[in-house]
Amino acid sequence: MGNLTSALLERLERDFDITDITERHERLTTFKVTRDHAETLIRELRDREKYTHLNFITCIDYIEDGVFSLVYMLQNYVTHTMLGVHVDIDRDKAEMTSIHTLWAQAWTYQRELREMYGINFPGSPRLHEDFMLEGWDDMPPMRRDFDTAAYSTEHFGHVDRESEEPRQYMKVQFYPNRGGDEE
Amino acid sequence: MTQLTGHSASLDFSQPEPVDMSSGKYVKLWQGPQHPGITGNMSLELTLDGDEIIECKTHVGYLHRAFEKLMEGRNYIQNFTVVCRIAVPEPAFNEYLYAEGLEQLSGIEAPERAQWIRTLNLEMMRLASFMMWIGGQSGAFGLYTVPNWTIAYRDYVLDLFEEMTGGRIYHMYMVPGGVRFDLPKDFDKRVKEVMDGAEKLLDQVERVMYNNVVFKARSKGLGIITPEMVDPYGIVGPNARASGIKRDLRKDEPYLVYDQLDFDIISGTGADAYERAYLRLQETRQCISLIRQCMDRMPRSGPLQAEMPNVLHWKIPPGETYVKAECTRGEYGYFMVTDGTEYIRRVFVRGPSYTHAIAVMEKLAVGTNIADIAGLMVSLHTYPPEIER
Amino acid sequence: MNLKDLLSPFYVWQRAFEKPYTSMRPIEERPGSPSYRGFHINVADTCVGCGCCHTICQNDAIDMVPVEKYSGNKGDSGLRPRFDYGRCCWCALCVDMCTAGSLRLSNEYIWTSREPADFMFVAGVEEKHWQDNELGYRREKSYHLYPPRRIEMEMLSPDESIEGFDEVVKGYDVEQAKKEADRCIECGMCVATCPAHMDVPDYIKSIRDGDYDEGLRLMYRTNPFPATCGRICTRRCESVCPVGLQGDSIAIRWLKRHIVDQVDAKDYARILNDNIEENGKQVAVIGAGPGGLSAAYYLRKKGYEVSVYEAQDKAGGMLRYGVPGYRLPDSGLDKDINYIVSLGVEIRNNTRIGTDISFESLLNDYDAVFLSTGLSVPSSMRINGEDHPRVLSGLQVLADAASGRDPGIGNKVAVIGGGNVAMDASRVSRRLGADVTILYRRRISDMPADIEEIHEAQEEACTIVTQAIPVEIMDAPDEKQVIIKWGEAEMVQDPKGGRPRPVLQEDRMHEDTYDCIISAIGQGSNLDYLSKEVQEQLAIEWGRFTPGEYQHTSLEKVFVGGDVANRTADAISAIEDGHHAARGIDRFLRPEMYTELDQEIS
Amino acid sequence: MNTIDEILDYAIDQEQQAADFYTSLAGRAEKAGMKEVLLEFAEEEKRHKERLLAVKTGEHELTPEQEVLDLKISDYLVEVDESDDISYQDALIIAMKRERAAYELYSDMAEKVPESQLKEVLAGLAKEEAKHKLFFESEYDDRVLVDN
Repeated sequence: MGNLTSALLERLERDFDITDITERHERLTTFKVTRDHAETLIRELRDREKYTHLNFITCIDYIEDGVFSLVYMLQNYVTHTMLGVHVDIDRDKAEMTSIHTLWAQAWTYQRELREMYGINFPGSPRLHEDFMLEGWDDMPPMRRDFDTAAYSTEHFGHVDRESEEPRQYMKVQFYPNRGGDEE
Repeated sequence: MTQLTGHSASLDFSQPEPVDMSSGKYVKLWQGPQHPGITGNMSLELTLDGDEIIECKTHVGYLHRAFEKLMEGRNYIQNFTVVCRIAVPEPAFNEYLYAEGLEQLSGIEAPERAQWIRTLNLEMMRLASFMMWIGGQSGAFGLYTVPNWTIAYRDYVLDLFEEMTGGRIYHMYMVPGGVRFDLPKDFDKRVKEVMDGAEKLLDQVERVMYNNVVFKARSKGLGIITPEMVDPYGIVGPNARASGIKRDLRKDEPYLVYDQLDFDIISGTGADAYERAYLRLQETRQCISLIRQCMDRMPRSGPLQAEMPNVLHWKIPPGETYVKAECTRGEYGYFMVTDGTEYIRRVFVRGPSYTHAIAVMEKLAVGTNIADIAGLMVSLHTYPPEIER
Repeated sequence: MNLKDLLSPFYVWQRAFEKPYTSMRPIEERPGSPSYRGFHINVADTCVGCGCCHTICQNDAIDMVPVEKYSGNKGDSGLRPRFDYGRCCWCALCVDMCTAGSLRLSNEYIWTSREPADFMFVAGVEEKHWQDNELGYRREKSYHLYPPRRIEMEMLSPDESIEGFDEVVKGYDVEQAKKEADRCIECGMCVATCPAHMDVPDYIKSIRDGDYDEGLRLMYRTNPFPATCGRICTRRCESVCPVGLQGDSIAIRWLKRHIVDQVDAKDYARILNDNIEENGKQVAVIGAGPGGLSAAYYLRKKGYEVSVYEAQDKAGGMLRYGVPGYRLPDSGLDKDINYIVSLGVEIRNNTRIGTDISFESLLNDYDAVFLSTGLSVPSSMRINGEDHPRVLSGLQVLADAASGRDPGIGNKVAVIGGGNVAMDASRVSRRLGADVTILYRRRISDMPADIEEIHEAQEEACTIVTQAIPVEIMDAPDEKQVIIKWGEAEMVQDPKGGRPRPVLQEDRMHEDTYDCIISAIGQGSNLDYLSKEVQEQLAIEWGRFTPGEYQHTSLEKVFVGGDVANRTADAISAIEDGHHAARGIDRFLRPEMYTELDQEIS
Repeated sequence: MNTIDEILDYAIDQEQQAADFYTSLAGRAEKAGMKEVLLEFAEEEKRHKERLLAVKTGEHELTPEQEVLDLKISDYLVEVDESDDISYQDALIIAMKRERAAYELYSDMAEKVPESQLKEVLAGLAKEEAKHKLFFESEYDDRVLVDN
């Protein structure tokens, strides 16, 4: 972690209560910030700290914790370092401040996140237009609890092919009444 | 030219006011999804005032195969065979980044010779991809001879891939931990042959395409990307470099063995379609030089794979990384999250076309003549599959 | 606009007469590159049907299907992969994963058929036009999807080991065991080959997961002697492990031992949680070897009151008196036996049937009787002078060593035989300070002893003289010594086939003097405790029982097992015999419990 | 015993005697499974007899030139008793030794007579007995000398 970044992180810790600061590799550090502080923090990184490039916005579904962890990846072209800003939002009330005024492509990411995870970004342009999916009426498919195999079987049927597992097959063939299954 | 673009208050990202279609003044025209002028299956919803485009909306979804979701249900080695399919014209970058990401997350390091071979592979991929792009750009402006040359010549590069990896398009070669097998016998001779021919071909292409009065007339002044637009729109790669922004991950954040190769970042000044096209021609030549350097400088022998665990129950400790590489279109990246199981928790694939083909395209199309829309599209070098994943 | 720009496009005409890029099929052939990933080739005779290709296939394009030609059991599942070219993506992970090295891809890439079903085929079984292609993708030798080499086991050096009876094998530590367990591909071929059908892949997984409690539970499902088998099992499982086909098989035996090593004996009761519901019936077991105690354990679990009759003063049979402590220390054996005893199995030591109690009285007093009296009588060479006092039996030497008695072997010993008893007797003699020469009538490759035993005997400086046939034993000038006369043998091919036979060369005879000769050429049963009438009712062949289904004999109450009732004569077979007899006895004594089950099966 | 027929009759009688010997031993055998073994030996001897009968009628020819493998197992084994509790090992030793004795008898006789058809027959009979010996010695090698 360069000196520049660690000084910056210290300041962010002080001003924005960022937590979980983790160096992922020599050019990438990630941390967590609360939902309320996120937009201000990102704006400040962009305008004052030269994290001028938005690599992407994405989301990780931590279904077991009931949160979506949004990730804003910001790039500094002077120091050639990146900051991964994590914002945990409630999975049940999935809503986040839109940053479409900060970068021109931000709304596209937000539109995708609305479609794939069902996250709302109030004010984000064309948020409810279909993006990749046309006429999708099921659960947002990138959520962890969406089962692709079950969906496929239900909608497109199942090809009935048979395959044997060697272990089970050999038991039936060679020693049906032995082994440990009986008890 | 300024290096830093920064954000200026004058840029307005707001969406245009809806057009009043009932006025009868305007025409709606769909370009694509199967339009030959478009590289791949996507479509542009164009609103025309006469032959001038006043509004453009990008529609994708024709190629969505849910790779990111599929990968969450397959184990690490199985995904290795999936990732290459995310970008058909440039599968190798996916292979490399997926392998590199896993190696970082699990603390494995690919051996040196494997790193050299990977670099060679990526540069060959760049060459093949640029060859195809040159054909596309030329064809989009109505010059149909050049595509016949370059797309056919690309097949010679694919022949090299076939020998090197066992596959022409989906190489499935850069396995996590290294590369799958060694370069074939006398591979250097065949590489040299193909590179010599490619150089000759590029000279011919320059002569008939770049010096062509029609091409010049149609591409100059088209789709100008100002340096001020670069960061606010997330523009990367040749599209940014043609505006004078000297950024190249191979140089700025060197990966593999790029720090051992001699090359300079190429940048332009014109910022229009011609400039971008010319820059890509130069980069194609640079690419040939890099391939030659790789062949000359790589160690003659050495291990090709790191010691790996049994892939059937390979678990990677919880972690997160973002790895990126400079593909033909700029920053291509894999954001990967592991959670200690045998399956990846999340993969996010960042392709440059995600911004180039949507936010940037929608902006640049406005005010353009309908006849130039295909040329503009190709000059941004967009690959729809990487938008949709 | 300049004139050059206007003219330059016309340059294209220059290329009009160049050779075209395209090739003229079908006049010109264009074969795939030498490492091209084309259509599949499987050498079906080499393939063992382990199913790894099926497991690794991310497209679900490979099914394992029975192929009639391959019905074998020994390391062959009888299944072969069927490829579905509607799903295959030619990634060749199946090739990389193939344990047998039978699978590869050809460089053929053109194939048409009108029949969609043709594109689902069993490679190597159904004829395809590319199956003799030499070119195409193969896994590079240095590239592996699983580590092919075994984690080395730390052992005492030969110099250290002959100093005493300390265990030679040190056992894996947790990290080593995890690494070794990681190599398992979970095909389950070992389960079929293991006489007891232990759940090998499952308990190996428990090592990877660090869940030793689960590992112990899994082992006890089929084997109440894990500490013992973890040390001295003949491990037929390892001989069929597909990982061994192009590398070292998984060290299944050492992994089994590792689990036991990790669990404290006092935690067994909590982990195994064997709740016993008494059923009021009583079973007698004759012989407290692995077979008898295995039967006792599984019967006890089913609620039987079990009494085990043992002629020796300690339980364990051959495991205690025949296997030396440097291979199986008493602590390991006792860990197994103590748990069985803790469940309420009664062992009556020093009680010989036929002498102390009659067999008939057991038949009267118990609801069923299980015989597993083993092979305890050393075979005789039947050569002149064999009754010389300086000729000892291998079994006796081992039993003396196990009981802490001095077998009195002297300093220069000849051991006759090539089985495990011979190796054990030799290595015990080394530990007692003697120079050892092993005389064996055939070649080392013919020796029935475990190959590791042979190597360790050699490392411990036992001299092995092969193709040596003893013909006579004579008095030596010193009465504490003995002379053996032996002749060299030539191996001659048997005209009827089979293994080559040694033929004595009478012109090449030798006479050597030793302090003693240890005869270890095999052992037979002692069935004297059974009356002639009983013997006649039990099916006996070559001195061994030939039991029917569930180890049952034609005597209603009598079940048999162990070395005296099988041809394999190893601990794990005896354990399975005991387990199976327990099933049989339960079916015999409580048939009402099984009627429904059997109906379900049929 | 001067004619070929006489010799053959003698040999046939010897085989019958052997069969009778094993049958009677089987009647007395105490050890489990030995009755079956000895009866099997008796059957084997009867098969030998059948072959010689076939030789006599000319349906089968003796092969005096044939090389027969001699494992020399029985040569160095001790004599054993024909006791009632005979073991399998001892039964095989008795069988091997009987065949060996017969082989030596015919060989000696063949040496003593001058070149003639009779000599041929005696040599042929010796080879027959050598084959019988090999049969039992192979059995001993496989079944008894397992660990040796």
